[in-house]
Amino acid sequence: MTPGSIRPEPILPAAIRPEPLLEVQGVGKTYGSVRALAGVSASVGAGEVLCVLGDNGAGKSTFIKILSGTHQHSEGTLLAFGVERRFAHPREALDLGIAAVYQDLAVVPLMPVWRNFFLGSEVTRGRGPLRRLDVASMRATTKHELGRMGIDLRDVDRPIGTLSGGERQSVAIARAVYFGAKVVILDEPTSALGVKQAGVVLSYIARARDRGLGVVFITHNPHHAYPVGDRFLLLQRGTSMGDFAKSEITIEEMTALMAGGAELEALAHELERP
Amino acid sequence: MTPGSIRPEPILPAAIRPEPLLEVQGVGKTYGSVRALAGVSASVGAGEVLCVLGDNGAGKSTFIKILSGTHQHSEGTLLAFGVERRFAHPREALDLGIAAVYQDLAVVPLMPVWRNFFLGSEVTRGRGPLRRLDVASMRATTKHELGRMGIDLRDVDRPIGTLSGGERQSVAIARAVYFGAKVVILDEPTSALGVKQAGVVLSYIARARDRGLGVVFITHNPHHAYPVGDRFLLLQRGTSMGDFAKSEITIEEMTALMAGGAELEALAHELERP
Amino acid sequence: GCTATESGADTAAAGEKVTIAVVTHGTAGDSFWDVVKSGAEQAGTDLGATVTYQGDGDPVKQSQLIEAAIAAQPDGLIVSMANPDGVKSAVEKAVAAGIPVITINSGLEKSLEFGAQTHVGQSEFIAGQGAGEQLAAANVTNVICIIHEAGNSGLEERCKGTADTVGATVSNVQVDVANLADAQNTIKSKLLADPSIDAVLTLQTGVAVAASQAIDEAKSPAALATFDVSADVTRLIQGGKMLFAVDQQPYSQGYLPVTFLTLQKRNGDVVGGGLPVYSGPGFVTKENAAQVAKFAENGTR
Amino acid sequence: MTVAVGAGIDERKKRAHPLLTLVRRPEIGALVAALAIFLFFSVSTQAFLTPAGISTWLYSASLFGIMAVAVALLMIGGEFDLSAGAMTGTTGLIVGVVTTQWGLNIWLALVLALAVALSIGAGNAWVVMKTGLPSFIVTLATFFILQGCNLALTKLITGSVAIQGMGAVSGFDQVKVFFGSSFPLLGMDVKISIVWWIALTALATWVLLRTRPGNWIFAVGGQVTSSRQVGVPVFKVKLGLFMTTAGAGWLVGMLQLFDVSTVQATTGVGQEFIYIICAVVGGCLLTGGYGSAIGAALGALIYGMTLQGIVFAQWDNNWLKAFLGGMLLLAVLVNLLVRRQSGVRA
Amino acid sequence: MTVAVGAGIDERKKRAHPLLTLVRRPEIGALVAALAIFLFFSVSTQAFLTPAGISTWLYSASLFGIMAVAVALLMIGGEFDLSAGAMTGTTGLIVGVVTTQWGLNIWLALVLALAVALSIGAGNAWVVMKTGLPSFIVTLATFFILQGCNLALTKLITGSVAIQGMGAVSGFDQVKVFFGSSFPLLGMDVKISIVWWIALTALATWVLLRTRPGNWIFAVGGQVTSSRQVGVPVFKVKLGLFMTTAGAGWLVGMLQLFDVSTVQATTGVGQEFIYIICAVVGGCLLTGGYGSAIGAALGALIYGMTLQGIVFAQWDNNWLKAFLGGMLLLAVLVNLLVRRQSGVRA
Ligand SMILES: Nc1ncnc2c1ncn2[C@@H]1O[C@H](COP(=O)(O)OP(=O)(O)OP(=O)(O)O)[C@@H](O)[C@H]1O
Ligand SMILES: Nc1ncnc2c1ncn2[C@@H]1O[C@H](COP(=O)(O)OP(=O)(O)OP(=O)(O)O)[C@@H](O)[C@H]1O
Ligand SMILES: [Mg+2]
Ligand SMILES: [Mg+2]
Repeated sequence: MTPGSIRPEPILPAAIRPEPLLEVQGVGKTYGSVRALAGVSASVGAGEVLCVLGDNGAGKSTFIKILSGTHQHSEGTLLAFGVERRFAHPREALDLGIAAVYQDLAVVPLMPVWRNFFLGSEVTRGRGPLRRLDVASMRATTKHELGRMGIDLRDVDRPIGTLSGGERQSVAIARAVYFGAKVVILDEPTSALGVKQAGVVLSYIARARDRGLGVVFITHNPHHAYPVGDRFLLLQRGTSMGDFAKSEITIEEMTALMAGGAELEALAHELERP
Repeated sequence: MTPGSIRPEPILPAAIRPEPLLEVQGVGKTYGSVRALAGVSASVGAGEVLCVLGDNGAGKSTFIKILSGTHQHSEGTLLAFGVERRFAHPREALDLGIAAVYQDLAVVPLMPVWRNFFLGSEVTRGRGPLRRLDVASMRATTKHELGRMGIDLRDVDRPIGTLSGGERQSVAIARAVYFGAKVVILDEPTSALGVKQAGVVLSYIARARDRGLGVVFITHNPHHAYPVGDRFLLLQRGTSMGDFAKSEITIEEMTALMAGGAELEALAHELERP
Repeated sequence: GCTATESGADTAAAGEKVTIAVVTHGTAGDSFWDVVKSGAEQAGTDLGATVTYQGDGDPVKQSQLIEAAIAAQPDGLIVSMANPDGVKSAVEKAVAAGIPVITINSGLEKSLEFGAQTHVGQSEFIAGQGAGEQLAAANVTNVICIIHEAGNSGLEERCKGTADTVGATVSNVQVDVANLADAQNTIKSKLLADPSIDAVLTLQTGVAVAASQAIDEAKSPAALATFDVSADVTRLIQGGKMLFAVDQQPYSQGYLPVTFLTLQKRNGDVVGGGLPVYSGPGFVTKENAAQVAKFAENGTR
Repeated sequence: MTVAVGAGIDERKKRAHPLLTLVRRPEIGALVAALAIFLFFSVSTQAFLTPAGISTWLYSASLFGIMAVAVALLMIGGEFDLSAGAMTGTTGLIVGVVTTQWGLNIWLALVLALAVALSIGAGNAWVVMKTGLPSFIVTLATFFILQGCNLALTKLITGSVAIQGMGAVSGFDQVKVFFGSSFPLLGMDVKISIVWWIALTALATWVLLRTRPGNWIFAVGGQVTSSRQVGVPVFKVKLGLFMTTAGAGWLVGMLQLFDVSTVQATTGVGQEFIYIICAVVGGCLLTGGYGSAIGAALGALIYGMTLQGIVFAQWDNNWLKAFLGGMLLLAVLVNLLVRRQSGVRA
Repeated sequence: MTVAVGAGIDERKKRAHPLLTLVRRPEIGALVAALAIFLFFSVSTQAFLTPAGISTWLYSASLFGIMAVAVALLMIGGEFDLSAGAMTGTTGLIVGVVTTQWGLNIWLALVLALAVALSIGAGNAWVVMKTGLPSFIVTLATFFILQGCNLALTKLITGSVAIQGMGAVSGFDQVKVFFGSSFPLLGMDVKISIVWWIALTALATWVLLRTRPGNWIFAVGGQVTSSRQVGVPVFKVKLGLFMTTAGAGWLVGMLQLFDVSTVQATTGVGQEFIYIICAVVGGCLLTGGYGSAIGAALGALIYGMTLQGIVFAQWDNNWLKAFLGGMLLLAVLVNLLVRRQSGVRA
């Protein structure tokens, strides 16, 4: 099956774009009486970074929650590795190698940092009734992976709820990168991060891309999105405003699209002291 | 009492800087066995914007929680409007006209948006036993203030927990701006915001400053900090690296200080496709 | 009870439909009141009357149950009055509504005053006095009385009655009937703490079994006696592990008033003549245990 | 390509039927469940719908209801009070003991009992707030202590486990007008406690939805740190709630005392959970921050109707608890279904 | 001006005494409280520290403890089971009825009772997870239903409200070896239930701290959405927890049955809260996500020692509950103090 032949408006010839790992066609989602997303089509292939951009409340988080199996879409179809899917549980997505960082981070505040890092994918040793957690190795891995992000935790046994906002976000990112086998989905991963840590995350994304993973990346910062993105999906008020390749759009156009035009110029003046 | 004469190293002559509204001298804070902040001195005067910058876990949130009365400092002194203070409850700070936006937003998820907006400062009408909430006016105000920020809520009666991350943050900011009489403290207010909304927040800060309020503003984005800031307090690993006036520092220097030097250049190369 | 109605509804007086409501202060599952209930229901079956049974130890709730019963307009009402003041207005309401009332078990003193026709049973205090006399005959000096439901006035009365006649120190011990294993343990603790205890009086059959094992485990010489009878209790008596069991004959406290009220409805008989009908006291000892055992097996003693 | 902000009707929101908006309240599920149970017993039993029958179950519901409403406020505020049941006994016993044994004026006795109740409530609040221990465990300790004191002190002072001779106390009949009387209405014999119940439910609803303290109750139950940060006086709110519950305990204690003119040492023990059940059936969340007073009143109505309905239905009382459990499950399920249908969250 | 990452000892962390790190466990407070109560009764009463005395309170603690450990696991997983108490009665009654009335083989009867218990546990889990209703209310309904069925069915089948003649059933003595026997140790008469208790506590601790399911229990109790998002099988974990609790109910039911060789229809009613008390005294949070099995076992020890200690002290038993309440408050306060001192959070 060549999904390229089904997609309504192929933007690049199917030959050039890689086979999509994840693809949605006309998906939508309704929360009770609130229509959060409608008719969005997009795809991400191996070695591609799909940036999802849009205003607050545009439906970005809803979009990635559908991809990661947290919510089920109310309309449209979702194809994972070419097969139509309807994830009943995030576990199903994880088992296919799709890992996500959620905007609310999906951590358990009272649990130690290292237990949070490995939650759901614990490392064990021994067999049968003696199968037990390999605590030492999990602790060491956690400390190491966080160190690589420039986060030097005093104590990986502290409850994660006592970390600062950025530290907590770093744990969630390090975890997704560590476990994401084929697709990594990141919902505003850099929002609470310092300049250095944000840089590390961007380089992670680039490296994951280079290793042939598909990456879905949500951000409000065009300066973060443009350098790493290959394709840009623009959402507005729950609907898609288009899915652009990097070659089709400049950073200025993109910023203008995200912000709603000329208003930014006016702002620069306003910030000056009167 | 002229606090300028006590401050160990006055950066500008006391005559030029306005009287400080809030001032800390050598404050520190310890959580159990974790030392989060030590020996930090800084001040913010009327019509001034103090930007607090620093890495993740540097102690920025801890710093502003001391200013806003959420945590008590374990060492040093805090002066509010020239009087030494030790806030036992955020209410005391609020009563002095100090309003804050916390990094975790301080909202009650199950309560409607408008009730959250006015929580703690409800508008009432009628008298004696007939004194009751002025629901209509509070609803209208909430809708209007959010509209000014570019957030067009479908229904201010929805529980705030169902809003998107950025929408929720906007409510917290609009509230602080609406109620902040003398000092407004903002902890990473733009982290979850879209380009447009972030611009609106920056213009709010500029306008508050122009109205003669003191503003304390935390951000990881040098492009947000530099245009509006008057003074820049740099924290690192819980200690102060200095308190600079805008004239003493350029945006490049500041970015370099925040990020830890040359690493950023290397990053730009790394993000390129191999 | 419907068979009688079907066979000769038009002719026989016995076929006339009678409903009788029983409202006691016994909580559901209490072994004593369960036998009362069985007696009342058996009488209903035997006589072709419909008997409803409800119980609640709280006077407010018991009053509500009585009023609910009155709302259904029965032909007779049977009430136990552990706390006569508490059900006074409800009983008087029934009397005012023209419903014949018989009181059972406790409340003998106030029965006529409230307008009841007669009283069937034996007050807990008198039964306690009986137990006290029997224990006194065994020359005991230090008795513990095991209260299995804290604050239950009927149980308090039994202990009080015992203390009244036994001529020895009587101290109460609280246990929880819902946790017999722990009750056994508590009795054992008490026996260990005070080796001078030479008699244990339980007020319930399950607790009696537990107490007998506690005495064994504590290697105490204390004698055991209980209120109420069950198969296990008769076995203990026959085995010489228990002195006696006080038998208030609860079955008849349920059976008799239903019979009286049915007769009154069908035949106009007003039994008792304003005087109480005593249902006890009976004592089960080694001599008569064998006889009682077979009734106890049926749950009617 | 600018965004059309506020362009009339929002295309992102489905139109909701106006009626649907009206019924999107936490108590709607309880209302439907109550109606279902009412219909069930009205049809299946004869006495349920007679005036005498109605006044019986209304009275039963009213005593649960007064406490359930207070407990619901407390639960919305994020706390439990397990001493609420025993409190009804304590206040009744205080009045009984000081009037029958020590001859105190009955009005003074009432005030004394209220003062004791309020101090115990304040004590609960104080311990909970100062130590940060869960109220579940603190008030459980209070419950045990009250239960023990009720029994031991009553026995010590009166020599028995129940108050006798209350009806003979001078002034009893005056007080009974307020707490133990009844009046005829449409052929029913309406007990005064039903009036108290309705009045308190209305008051609690007004406070919750239309006053500042009401707003604060939702806030402290929903997120206590956030509430503190925006300046809600958390301690005062919780203090007020615990004292309200204790005060309601006093009221129910008086209503029971002056209805049956006696009170036992065990009065109220085990009732505390019934209040919580009523509140939860009425839509309160156990985790706090959500619920309604009307819902709790409806929960009590469901409980009262079921309890008496089973009696009217003349089912074997050994099964009582099983029926009660089944009804409870049914009521919460209906509640859930209705709320899901009407789009109420939580 | 680059940051010195990982430069040896971190200057931002105060040095902690190694012992302090060791004691920073949730159960440390309960341990100190248990020691305090142990010392108190050892000194103030004579029989408490005799071999016979020790075996009494150990036995008492063991029955509460087995359930408390299971309930603690469930509470850490964020749920309650109020039917746990009645379950001990149900299983005992099943074995009693089918052996004494229907002559079933006693071993078969045991298996049958276990199967019933596990299905009820699974049913609880299923309803809780499928409807999203709070487990507090679902298991309360189960509790009522069990309580009703225990009474009504026992009465229906045996004609009385207690099982008689259990000791005469063939095979009784064989089974008693496992559930009702005792053996001498250091002059004490140690009941077998104490062995069960210790073994189960050790097993539960191992599972909680050193296995994947243990990790998941903490996670589902701490934040259920987050757990689901990272792939924890929430349903299976909760199913397992409810079934564990039901299984523990069966075990305690058997231990009681084969100890006193009779069981009543009301057995276990009201005990469910004692288990929760023990778990909370032992450091479990009511809101889930935090606690320990050893802590719950210590909580049961505190409860057992207090219950029997009061008897040994020969205090007026009318005050029993008041003492119990006071001790409970004391225990949680000591617990709190110790944990604050040693820097344990929550
Ligand atoms: N659980 C929910 N119930 C009801 N409405 C919801 C829920 N979650 C999200 N919404 C609504 O759906 C819309 C899209 O939300 P979403 O979180 O996807 O936005 P977003 O693009 O991620 O915004 P942000 O940039 O602020 O994170 C918003 O208007 C939001 O209010
Ligand atoms: N309640 C707490 N208990 C223990 N440690 C804490 C607590 N809150 C914060 N810390 C620690 O104190 C340090 C400073 O935290 P703070 O939240 O002030 O950092 P921050 O500068 O705001 O970081 P970020 O930019 O990530 O928000 C961090 O290392 C954090 O782990
Ligand atoms: Mg989002
Ligand atoms: Mg911060």
